[in-house]
Amino acid sequence: MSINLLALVGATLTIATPLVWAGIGELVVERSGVLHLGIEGVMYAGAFVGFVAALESGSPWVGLGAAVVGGMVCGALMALLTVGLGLNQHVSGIGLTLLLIAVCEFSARLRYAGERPRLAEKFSTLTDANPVVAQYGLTYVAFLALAPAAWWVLRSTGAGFRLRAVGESFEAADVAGISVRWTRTWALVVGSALMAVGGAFLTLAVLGSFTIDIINGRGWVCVALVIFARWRVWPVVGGALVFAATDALQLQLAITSAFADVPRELMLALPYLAVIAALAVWGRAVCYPATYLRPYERG
Amino acid sequence: ACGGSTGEESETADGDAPLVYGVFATPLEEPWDGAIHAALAEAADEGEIRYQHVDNLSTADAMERALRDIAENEQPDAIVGDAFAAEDAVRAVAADYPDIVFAFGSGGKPQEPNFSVFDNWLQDPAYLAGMLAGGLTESDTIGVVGAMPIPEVNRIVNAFIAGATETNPDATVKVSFINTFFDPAAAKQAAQAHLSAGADVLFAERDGVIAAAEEADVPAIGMMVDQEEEAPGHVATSLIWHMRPTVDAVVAQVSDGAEAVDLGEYSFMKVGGSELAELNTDIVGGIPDDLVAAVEDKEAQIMDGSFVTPVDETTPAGSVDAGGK
Amino acid sequence: MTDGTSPGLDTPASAGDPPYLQLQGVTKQYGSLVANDDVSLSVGRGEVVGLLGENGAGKSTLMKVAYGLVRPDTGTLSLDGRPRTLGSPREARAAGIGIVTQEFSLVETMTVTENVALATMPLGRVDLAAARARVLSTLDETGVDLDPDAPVEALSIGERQRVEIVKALVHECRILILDEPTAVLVPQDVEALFSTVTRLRSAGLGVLFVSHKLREVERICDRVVVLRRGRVVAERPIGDVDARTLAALMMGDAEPPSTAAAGALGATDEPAPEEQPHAARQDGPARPRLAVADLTLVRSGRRVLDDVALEVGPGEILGVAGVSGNGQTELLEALAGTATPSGGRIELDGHDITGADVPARLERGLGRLTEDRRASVVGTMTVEDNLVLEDLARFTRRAGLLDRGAVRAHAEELIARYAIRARPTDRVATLSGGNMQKVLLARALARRPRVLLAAQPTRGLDVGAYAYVHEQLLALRNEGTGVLLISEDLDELLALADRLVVLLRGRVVGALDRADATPQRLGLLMTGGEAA
Amino acid sequence: MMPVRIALRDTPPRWTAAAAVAVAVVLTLALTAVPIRLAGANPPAAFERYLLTPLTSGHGLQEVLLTATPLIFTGIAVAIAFRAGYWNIGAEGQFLAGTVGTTAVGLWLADLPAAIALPLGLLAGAAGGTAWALLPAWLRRRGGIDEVVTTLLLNPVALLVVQGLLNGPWRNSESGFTDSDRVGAGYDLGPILPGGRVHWGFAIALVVAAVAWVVTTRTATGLRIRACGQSPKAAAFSGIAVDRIQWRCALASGAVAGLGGASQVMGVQHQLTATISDGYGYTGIVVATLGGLSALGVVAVALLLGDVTVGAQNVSLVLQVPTQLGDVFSALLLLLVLACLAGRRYRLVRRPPPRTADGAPPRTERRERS
Ligand SMILES: Nc1ncnc2c1ncn2[C@@H]1O[C@H](COP(=O)(O)OP(=O)(O)OP(=O)(O)O)[C@@H](O)[C@H]1O
Ligand SMILES: Nc1ncnc2c1ncn2[C@@H]1O[C@H](COP(=O)(O)OP(=O)(O)OP(=O)(O)O)[C@@H](O)[C@H]1O
Ligand SMILES: [Mg+2]
Ligand SMILES: [Mg+2]
Repeated sequence: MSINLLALVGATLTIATPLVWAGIGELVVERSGVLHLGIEGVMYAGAFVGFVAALESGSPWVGLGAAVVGGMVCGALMALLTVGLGLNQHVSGIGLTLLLIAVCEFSARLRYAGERPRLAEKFSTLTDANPVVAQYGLTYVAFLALAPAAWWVLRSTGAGFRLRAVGESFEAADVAGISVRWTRTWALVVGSALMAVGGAFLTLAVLGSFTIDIINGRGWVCVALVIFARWRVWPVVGGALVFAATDALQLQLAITSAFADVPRELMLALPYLAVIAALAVWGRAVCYPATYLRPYERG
Repeated sequence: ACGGSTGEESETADGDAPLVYGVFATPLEEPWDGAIHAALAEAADEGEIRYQHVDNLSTADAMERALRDIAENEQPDAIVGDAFAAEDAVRAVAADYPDIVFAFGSGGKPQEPNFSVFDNWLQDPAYLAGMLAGGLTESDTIGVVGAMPIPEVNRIVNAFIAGATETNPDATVKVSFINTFFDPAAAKQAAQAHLSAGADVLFAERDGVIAAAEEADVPAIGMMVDQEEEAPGHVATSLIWHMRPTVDAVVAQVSDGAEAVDLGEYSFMKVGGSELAELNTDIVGGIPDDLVAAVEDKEAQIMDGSFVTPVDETTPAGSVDAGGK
Repeated sequence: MTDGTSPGLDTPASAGDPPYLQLQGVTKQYGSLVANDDVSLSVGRGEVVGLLGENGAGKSTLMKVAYGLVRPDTGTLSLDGRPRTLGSPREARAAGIGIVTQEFSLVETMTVTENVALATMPLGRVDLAAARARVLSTLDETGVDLDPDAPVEALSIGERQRVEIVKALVHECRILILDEPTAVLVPQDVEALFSTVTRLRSAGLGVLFVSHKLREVERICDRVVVLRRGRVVAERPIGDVDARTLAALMMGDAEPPSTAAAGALGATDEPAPEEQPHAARQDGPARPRLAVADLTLVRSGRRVLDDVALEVGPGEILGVAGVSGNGQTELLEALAGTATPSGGRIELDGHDITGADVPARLERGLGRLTEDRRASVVGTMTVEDNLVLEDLARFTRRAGLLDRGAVRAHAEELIARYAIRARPTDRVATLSGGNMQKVLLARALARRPRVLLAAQPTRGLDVGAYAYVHEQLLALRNEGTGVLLISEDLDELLALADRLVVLLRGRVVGALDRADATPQRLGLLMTGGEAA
Repeated sequence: MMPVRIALRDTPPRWTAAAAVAVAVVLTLALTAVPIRLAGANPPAAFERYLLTPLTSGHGLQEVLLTATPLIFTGIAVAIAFRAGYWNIGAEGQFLAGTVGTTAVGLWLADLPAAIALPLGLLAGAAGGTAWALLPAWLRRRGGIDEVVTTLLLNPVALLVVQGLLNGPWRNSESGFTDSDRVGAGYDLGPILPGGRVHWGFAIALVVAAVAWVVTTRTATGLRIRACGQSPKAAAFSGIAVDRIQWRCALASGAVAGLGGASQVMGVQHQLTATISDGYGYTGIVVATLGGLSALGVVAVALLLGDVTVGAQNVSLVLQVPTQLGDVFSALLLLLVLACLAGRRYRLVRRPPPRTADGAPPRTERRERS
């Protein structure tokens, strides 16, 4: 049988959506010189908090709001660790991920012991015209609003310049009267909110239910995408699309008799290999933000 | 699964009821262990047993540690769990504690003197579900999303295919695996791939598929527990695993002394180890009466043993032209 | 604490109105080290106050306190007589204070314009066109030459310093802090800066000027304050001080600076007598120690080195003059072995080392002192480890084990011999640049190099260190080592070099003997005004 | 205005490390009391089991060492790479590759005698880890391709390789389940104490740690490695071949992680399973950084985590609280230890009576920030 192209594109957009939200969130944070390995946990928290709120209130919108707030709280926590206390960013991030996932699963266990509740009402696709445009609102926002906005803010607003200044040189930011601590804190808060939305997209739009392991490594993929994209918005989006496209393709190939005996795992590995290959082809000499991984201390 | 509550219930339970430990490799949220846990918890609520459990022992050393800890310090009468991915460790511990009844989900053989094995033999309901799906599809294409091609899943999927073939020789059954027990988002994407490839009936061996069916407004078949309420308009029925008969067999062993037997058939339909949930005829497009009749007829044959579902544990190809095979 | 006068009393500024800026009892400790100890200092309207002191005396720290970059442990700051809290640079800017910090504070990935505009950007949309216009106007007011659209990472050190100055001048301010602004500037730029400062001063600007160059201080300051070990040890109107006494004050009990230093510092005008430039070269024309033939280096399409040819004989110091950014850095890298030339030939004692890697060059007896100290030492490692880094083989026993004892002994010996103010176990990052430079010097000289590359060896060093480095270089020369001295400090070149060449846009545009080299001629050559 | 202020210490005295950990533990207990109550258990009982029970019984102690073993391997692996300034986030994948290597020989040459099998199995593991580290290291050295992305993305790929093998050629011949057959008995790393659970892999881990310690602290190579990690520019200037050193450390890192995989197969699992790595590679990053990239630190942190892991399992088993509570506990402990260790750099000092010339109150207090 032949591949259904429309469906392929449609699936690609859906799969890419959480990556775009969270990826841009990670980008914002990393531009300020902080590596946010808490992303996996923040997405997880967003998915869970959003779900619980939506379940209790009966409205996915409330869920989305809760996810955003939850994300901001997680961001503030990460800021406390890496900005306030100046702790090692690798450990803080991984530690935060472990903590958030553990707390969410613990609460899930206490709340929904055993049974798997579903949302009475979840976000639905805006139209059903054809698979390409039959997307969730959050997908449209991600590609048509979030990405351009992020690009514009970073490129041509003072906020963007301050973010980059802090990411590139403490001294320069300091002398220019830009508060390194506040800038990084805000970057973490805003970025984490975006990550949380990325996670909530899965529970509030795609599934309408929550199961453990729901993020399943998507956060790590975003970290890779951001570095792969060299901290620029459009390449992040592009990378997310490449990743999602290979994933969607893999799903279709898996059920076409022609590919029946290609090892499934090979196809499942395609998205990762695709990103690595892309990086290998035109990913020379990544230069990190100069203050990457460095805590800020003032005399 | 219920945090400390289970523990407290067990204390309230009858003092000399046997103490049974549930020891699980995956979190209880995973349906397979979830089903075992549910049956044990139920037995505990009825005062049949006192029940304690620990889950998420993903590595062999964690599993062995827990088992030895329990066997050493808690004097249990029986330990029930799943030995997949830790066969060696579990069997070693069982050998060291011959007086304790060990009953484990396992692909291996029983081990003298006290290690019995069980498994979820759902081929019967799977066959019936296949018949149903075969009858429901109009595009002659059925989509199946499974976790990974392990024997327990394979024989279910193969029985399902066989059933579909019976009611619809021209049906094509497409199978995809997401290679993880969780990640419903991926399962949903896989299901949508099926839909885009023309499938109009889905078999949800994993979470996430029903959501896709709901959106695409096609019927779906659930798994492990009755998932009808998840999408009343779309879940035609579900394969249900009842561990209770197995648990009762274990309790019997506790009183009559440990044995090394294959408890597999306690999961068979005719002993009530598994069933097909009541057909939900008010799904989209409904279910034609003759199809309902056919399924119920076959069900009866299985119960009286006049029909035995073939067991085939080979990995199903990604796309099976039922008619062709 | 200060000898006699309490600060600010007899200064013109405070005659009528209170001083613009007044620091009182400022104390700042870093761990056990007291960087500033109860320092008081004031600047008045239209007044230029010079701040002098050895490396690590506490000048930069004090300046950072005044700008809110460093929070003192105790002390008060008042503006126009009113006590103020300067919690942050933002408030300092608001209060009309501008600064040129000693270490660059630039965002390398941004353009000159963006760097200059950074401090005044709104959160919302920024109008870069307007910012660019402002930069351009400031540029021609101050006669500084810069491309407003160039990314800073593409600029040379000298050019970056210009950016810093423009950054400080582009915004209106009443008090300007200049921390060693001239350390990396060529004479033309220094002139431009001074005339601007003089102009603004007459318009009422108050200036705090930190420098190690007494001649400059004498030129534009009204009053000098001398710091030693974090305390104010003297405060005098410029009228009644001379270079020697200042130097003595700065170094405290230390012996007064040699005439070489004093000469270089312009305290005396004739070149110091006891140097015999050609002393070591009586015995005819020997084979050159270092011979460079049509050396070419291409970077991103530009020929940053263009057929450079040089020869350095034994016992000779060859000076390389030039406005920064004309290939000095690249020349150094090519010779040091950290950049591979696109063409040409480098010979050391007749051995071709063009393709040799760094260790091989070190083996042949090449020593290096680079302009970028912080990229030549591992700041987070100890002094003793840095001292053996180039020479690890010598300190390795069998099984690759490091002979810690020998390393320590080596460090202690060098620390003693080169009067480095540090312990073997101090992290190099915590040393002042002066001592850092001594560490590098010690490391380079410890291997008795046959050829020494010295780039900006005294940049930002205080009188003592300055003189010390010069003495070392001369001594080395007299022992027969060939020295290639790359410097933007004409006084230094004229004081040390036997012969001079001038680099302009990567080519050697002039070679002259020290006898007929004058600042004027050099200046012309460096700016392309004259072909030699 | 407070009479004391916070000041930086020059170098924190050694004993403070222990104190910091103690403080962190206390804070963790305080913070986890609530969730423990929520789970229907009583906190003191839980705390005792989290931290003390494992250490008080001989066999509990063994479990701690057993649990710490893979973490020592991955921790050392990560530390080696990080020290050289090569950000290897791929210990997880390299660990898995190691298990694959060992299982391969363990299945194909199942009947070898222990004398040959043991070294061969370990070697195969190290080789597997090295092989998995090869591509990122090579891309980095040849093309300056960032290793963080490549190593990170190869982790899921490694897991897929394992699953592919288990679904395909190595599917269990008896049960048909997706875990391999048992490796040859010759490959078993026996218990150190007869009847005990700690296998010789632990001893090997200690040896590896000791070697790493000697190399980094006592040899010229160690000095070069540190120089590369802390200032590549300066290192290159001093004639150190930064690329080559980082390349070698990258491969060594992979080898050690792979060795960890080998030890886990030969000492614990005796077969390959899809869940053989409980995120050891990622935890290794934590262990290494928390341990200050020093071999001794790595061992110490690995043991601490081992203790908490064993304790957590014990808690959920005996007090019937969800296992995730243990994860909450260890994650919190992790972050708090990190914070307290960082806090050692500060100390409180009494502020000297402020001097003010004109009696104006000193304005410094409100500027204090730690
Ligand atoms: N961030 C810091 N951490 C620790 N110590 C510091 C720090 N900054 C300055 N110091 C100490 O304060 C002393 C004074 O430093 P400062 O920069 O004021 O010296 P300086 O007078 O500017 O020297 P130079 O002439 O080299 O610029 C230094 O010797 C240094 O030891
Ligand atoms: N991270 C640090 N830790 C400790 N001290 C530091 C640190 N950074 C700078 N310093 C101190 O700050 C002082 C000024 O630092 P700086 O780099 O300005 O020295 P410098 O100006 O290069 O010295 P010089 O005037 O000789 O060039 C130095 O004396 C140094 O001791
Ligand atoms: Mg200074
Ligand atoms: Mg200086």
